[in-house]
Amino acid sequence: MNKYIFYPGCSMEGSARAYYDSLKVIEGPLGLELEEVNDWNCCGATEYLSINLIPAYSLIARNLALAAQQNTETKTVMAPCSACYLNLEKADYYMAERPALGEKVNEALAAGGLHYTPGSLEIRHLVDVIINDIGLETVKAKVVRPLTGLRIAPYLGCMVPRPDYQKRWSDHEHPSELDDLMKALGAEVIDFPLKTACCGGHMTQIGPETAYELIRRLVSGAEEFKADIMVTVCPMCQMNLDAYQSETNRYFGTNFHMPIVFFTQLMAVAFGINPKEAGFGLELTSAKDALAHIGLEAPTPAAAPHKKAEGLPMPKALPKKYGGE
Amino acid sequence: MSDKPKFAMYWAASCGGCEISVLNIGEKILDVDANFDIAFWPVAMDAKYHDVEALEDGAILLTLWNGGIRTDENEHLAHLLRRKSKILVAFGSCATEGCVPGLANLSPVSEIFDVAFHTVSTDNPNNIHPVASFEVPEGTLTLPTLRPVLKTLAQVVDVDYYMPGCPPEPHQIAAVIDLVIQVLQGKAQLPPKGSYIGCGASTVCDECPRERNVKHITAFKRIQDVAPLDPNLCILEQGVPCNGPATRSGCNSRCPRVGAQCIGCYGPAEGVLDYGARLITAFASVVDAKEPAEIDAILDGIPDPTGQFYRFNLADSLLRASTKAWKR
Amino acid sequence: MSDKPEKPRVGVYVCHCGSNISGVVDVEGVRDWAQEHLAKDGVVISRDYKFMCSSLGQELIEKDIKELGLERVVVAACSPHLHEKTFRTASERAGLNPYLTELVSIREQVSWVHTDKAVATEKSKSLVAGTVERVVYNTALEKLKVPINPNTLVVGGGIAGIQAALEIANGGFHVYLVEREPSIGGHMAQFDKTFPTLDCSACILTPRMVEAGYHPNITLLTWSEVMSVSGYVGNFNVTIKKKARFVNEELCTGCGICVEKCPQQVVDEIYEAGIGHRKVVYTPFAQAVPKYPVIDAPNCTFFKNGKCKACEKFCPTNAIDFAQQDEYLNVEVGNIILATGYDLFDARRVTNYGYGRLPDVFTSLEFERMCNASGPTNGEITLRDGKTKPKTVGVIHCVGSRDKNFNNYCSSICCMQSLKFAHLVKERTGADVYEFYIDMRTPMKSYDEFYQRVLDEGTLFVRGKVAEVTNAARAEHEKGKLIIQVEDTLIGKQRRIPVDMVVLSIGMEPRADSKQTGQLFGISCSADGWYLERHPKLDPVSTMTEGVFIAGCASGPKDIPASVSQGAAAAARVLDKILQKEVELEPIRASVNEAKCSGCRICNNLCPFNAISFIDDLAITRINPALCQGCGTCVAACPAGAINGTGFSNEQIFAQIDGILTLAPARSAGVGL
Amino acid sequence: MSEKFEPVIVGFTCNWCSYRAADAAGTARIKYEPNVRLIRLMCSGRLDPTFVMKALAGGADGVLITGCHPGDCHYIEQNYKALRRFMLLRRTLKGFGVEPERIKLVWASAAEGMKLAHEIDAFVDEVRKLGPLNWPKWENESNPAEVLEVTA
Repeated sequence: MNKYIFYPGCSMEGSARAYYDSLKVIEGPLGLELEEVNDWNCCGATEYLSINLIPAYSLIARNLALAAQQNTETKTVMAPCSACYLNLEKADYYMAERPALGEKVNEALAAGGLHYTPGSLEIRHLVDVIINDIGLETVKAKVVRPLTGLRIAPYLGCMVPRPDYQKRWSDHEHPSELDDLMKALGAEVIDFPLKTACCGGHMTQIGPETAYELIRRLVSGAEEFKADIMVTVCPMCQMNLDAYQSETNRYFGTNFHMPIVFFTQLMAVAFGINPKEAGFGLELTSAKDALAHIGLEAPTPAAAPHKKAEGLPMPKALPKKYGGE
Repeated sequence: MSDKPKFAMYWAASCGGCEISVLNIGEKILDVDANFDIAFWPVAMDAKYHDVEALEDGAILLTLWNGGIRTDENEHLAHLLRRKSKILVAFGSCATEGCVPGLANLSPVSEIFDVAFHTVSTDNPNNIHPVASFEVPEGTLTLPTLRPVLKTLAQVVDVDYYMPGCPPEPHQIAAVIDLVIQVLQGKAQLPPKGSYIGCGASTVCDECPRERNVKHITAFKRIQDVAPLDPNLCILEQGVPCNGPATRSGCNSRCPRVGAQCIGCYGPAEGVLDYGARLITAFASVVDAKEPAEIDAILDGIPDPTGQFYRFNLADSLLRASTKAWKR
Repeated sequence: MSDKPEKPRVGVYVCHCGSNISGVVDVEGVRDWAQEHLAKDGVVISRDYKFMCSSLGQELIEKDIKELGLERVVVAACSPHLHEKTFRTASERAGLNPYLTELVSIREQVSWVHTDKAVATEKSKSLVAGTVERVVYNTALEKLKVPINPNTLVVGGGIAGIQAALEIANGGFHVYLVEREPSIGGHMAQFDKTFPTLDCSACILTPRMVEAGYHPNITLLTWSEVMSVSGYVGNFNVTIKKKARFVNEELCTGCGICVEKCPQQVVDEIYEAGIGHRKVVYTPFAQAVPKYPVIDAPNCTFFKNGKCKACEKFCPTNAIDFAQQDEYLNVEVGNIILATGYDLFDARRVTNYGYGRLPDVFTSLEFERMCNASGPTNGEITLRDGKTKPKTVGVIHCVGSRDKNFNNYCSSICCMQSLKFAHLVKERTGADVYEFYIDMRTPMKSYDEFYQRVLDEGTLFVRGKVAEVTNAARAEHEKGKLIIQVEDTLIGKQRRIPVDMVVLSIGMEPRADSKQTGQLFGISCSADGWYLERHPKLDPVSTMTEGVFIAGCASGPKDIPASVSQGAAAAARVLDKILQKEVELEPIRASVNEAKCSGCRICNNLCPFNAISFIDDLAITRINPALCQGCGTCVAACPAGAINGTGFSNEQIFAQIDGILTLAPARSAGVGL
Repeated sequence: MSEKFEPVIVGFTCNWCSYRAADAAGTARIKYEPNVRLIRLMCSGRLDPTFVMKALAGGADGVLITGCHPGDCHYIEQNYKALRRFMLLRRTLKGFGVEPERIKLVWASAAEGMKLAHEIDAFVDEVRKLGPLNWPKWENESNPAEVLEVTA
């Protein structure tokens, strides 16, 4: 069993309900044991740090202080949401990097009888935990309904691979972790060039036109490369592309229909769980016809004939750190 | 007064073992008696300092001085016997290089007194502390005082010959006495002034019966931890720090021959400036490791390098004493 | 300590070196101080002069030696590495053994590095005192003359190695030319055209290869590697491993039928840079020298599962020999030239340029192979599908060079190579060409004229470091294209330029195994990994190790003319050593006083040159003067003090330590009681 | 005594890398503390611990030993022996009450003039903080009693 201190973050119970439901149903098969940080609070998402550093870091560090004193056997905090993961990692990193900041934050925490020594916790994202601790072989073993025939555009977002303080990810612009995880489910994964491009973040609130352009690029990119569905690891990316896709269509006069769901939802379906329990139906841009490609009962389509490779051979890829194929 | 030449021995800062080793020459002591008139030998006969002062200068032909110079009394006697003797021989390791008494140069005199009189080594219920002079009804009593560092004989007076060894081997003493007797009978020449007599020109390995190969030291161990010690193989190669390679020959490799590592009592080889430095470089050169961490692990096998390399030669080394002894 | 021998007559000469020394050090003060205070150490005359290294300065010394009967000379001037030879030869002319003259560096180690005049003068005085006390113990020495073996070993069959081998062979001396690949030719054999002349690379290279291949004085050892080197200048002993070719060279005529009939094809990672294929039994290219093919055993069906043997069946002279074993040759040579060449930067490390992910991104070497008529596309410039002709091509400079994330240095040839590509694309496809550069570096003869010509042909130049090559289109016209995102610094705007094909001008890197090879030949590498020259400006082809020379890109990126001239230069250095018939070895040697040696054998494994040997029956150790390099490690190690060394004897160093400390500031002596 | 203690440091360099590094610092006119007086040996392997002890006993306050980086030695591997001797020497000197920081070993290649200059400055500073060593000049005292005051 892999045990972690679990920091859900506010969106898991709100706009990213599907992420939470699908995670809950795959915990068992993956052997994940999650113990929630008791009395955790909001992580400040992408806005608070840019408004006022000390209260923002204190807000985040409170969660770290609580987690550090929680007497579970593990010292690893796991956050499924990219913004929570990055904020927790930033707080831990900068409290050590700038001792003055660390002192002021601990002064604030002292008001609540709390203290956090930077470096005493390991902060990791759900994808990193699944790939490096649980391992792709275990994931493959658990797949009962391979997603063959489903073309996925893996969209990791910008906060997970950058700035990557602890150098955990294979590359800062074209990481392959999410691609390999989806391939492990049997799906066909396109080489999506914008996999770490920005989704607009909170620009949908402050400057919608910019956000619409960024969303258009992502959705049109996925469509151009004939993806059936996009998959992400971050509630903010999911919400921006899902909720604002109709707005973008209206703004540009296009009619994209590119569903975007959480990678855990596809893992659930691949593990044999019915789409409803995996949180499907909660998305705004319906993933119904995307699922039709792998209709639960639909016979798996005949395998495409193997094309004789001609043209010039591609150079061999660099060996990966974690053994993805 | 017989016309035989006078012979003297004096015992300064040492254990007296050299005096006993003179007796070890067996019947040869009779030759000494036959050829010499013992003028002054405090351990063997009752001659007083004023007897020596009464002699004119150079009256004693041969003086064998053993022991380092630690007190002002030793210093006084050294100058006195130098004046009174034709040939003054630094007899044994203490006189030649300070030997074990010289190891006291690692600590200040105050510490020596403390340990000697106020710790478990002495039963001193009323906590008496010795003083240089003390008034009693009969008059003033004085005791010799300690110099801050022990000096070898040659560091105080001019020395004619040196006989290393702790103690010098009886067969070497006998050989020297024979030589002096032959010189008296005009049958031999005295060696050049300042030379080392009663010893060899090479080092202990020259006389050691054990087989020697190329050295690859992967660990230093105490001899009792190497059980069983191979009787035929060089002791150093078995990881036991043997000072033989840097120690002057002459003792016929007495200790390694019987399975004990040489600890260096015959002192440095001919012309060597600092005995300990020779061992530092020799041992370090054959340690078989390249990474600092590995090297440290191997060197930890010699917990007290200063003691290991300067057990006998501290007072005659380049540095002679530790800063604790002389620096305030 | 035996007291000092009766004082020899010493002359001290303090140099002004123009104002280099006298600007900071009070030269007259040092001169007078030496006259007074060092008289007790034998100083009979102390002079100063503006330029001691000038002929007048040297004559001062020579006159004093003759007239005052000087027996030692101490010159306080610059570094011994500069003028020790000058002053020692001057003394020799006046009849004094050269090794009785010593140089004190009061320029590089005092005047140039300190500012406080008084302290610098005091330091100079103590350095002079140290050397004067030391020179008393110098002894007259004679150089050791050792015969030179006239054979030479050249490692690396690229253009630099071939040039060196030919120069020496034409000079009438024998050369062993060792090459790791099946054929000589190196990187140059892979290029199509060469800049700036657009000569066809094979046309100008092959004649040299053939000349080397059939030269009576050159033994060609291809498909071979040097395994070990021992000995010293004039007398190296080298072991070479000749890998099994599985082809009998006596019988093979080079007809190529075996290559034709071989059914197994693999990607050729080396010669075709991974963009073409070759058979399992192969010669790298048509003009290969020697012409004998090799069997790539790991990929050969016979070696894998015992079947096939097509090549053996069809060989007219049954030259195929599957049982052939590796051979080990031992050769004796006097000098070694390392012309081991370079590796190319791995473009996959720059993930944002997409090489390895985006099919139509090529490296410069892949592009060279495409342009080459004998290449995989027979000279046609196509995209990765091997068919479509590009309409727009982007060439990116400085990939992996001048970049603090990868290599700081400039690889010197990529600009010209990129211009050549632009010309070739224009000439063969008429496509539009964009060049993305930081600075256009075209320094050598008629290089810039070539740049002007490419400009005139309409190539479009964008000055800026490319940020990204992506296939994520943002607009209709970008779909299906590679978009180059770059800041055009001349117009101060971000630009997105859609192209069909991208060529990455990748930089040069030292060979991956350059450190190990360097240690094999006893030479060191710079921090980047290039071989270290003895002097970067004045001695670029020799190394710190006597008798080992370097040529070509092994010591750093350079173009073909520079590599060729370095090959010839290294050959010239070797020829002048061979013609001297013998080499003079510095007389700095160690020797064992056999009376004192107890045979403890502590020194026996301290000598990497095997100069120390144990004589069993006498149970003592001896040092072979010819093999001893004079490092002195055994002198310092001998526990009995039985080993001493000329030139750096214990007495000399002890005296120098005493002398150097004479002017230790007089602090309260001894004990602070 | 001048208000600022100026230590005297004897330096032993090898002829190939570290002496050339000192030359390189010279040609590049890099300024560094003048307290180190260099003695050139053929190799760091030539360094005999006796030299260090003689320098300390002769009035030096610190000893600097320089050599080529491991693997770069002109004589292949002799700097490893220098490293081992240095480590055993420092341990032995501790017994003499000599602070190990008074002896320093620095690897410098021929191109590292700047690095050697910085190492020298740092070392001079360190020795300056340790203060003078002031080893007694044993051999040239006229009368031992006068120099070493009698203590009870």
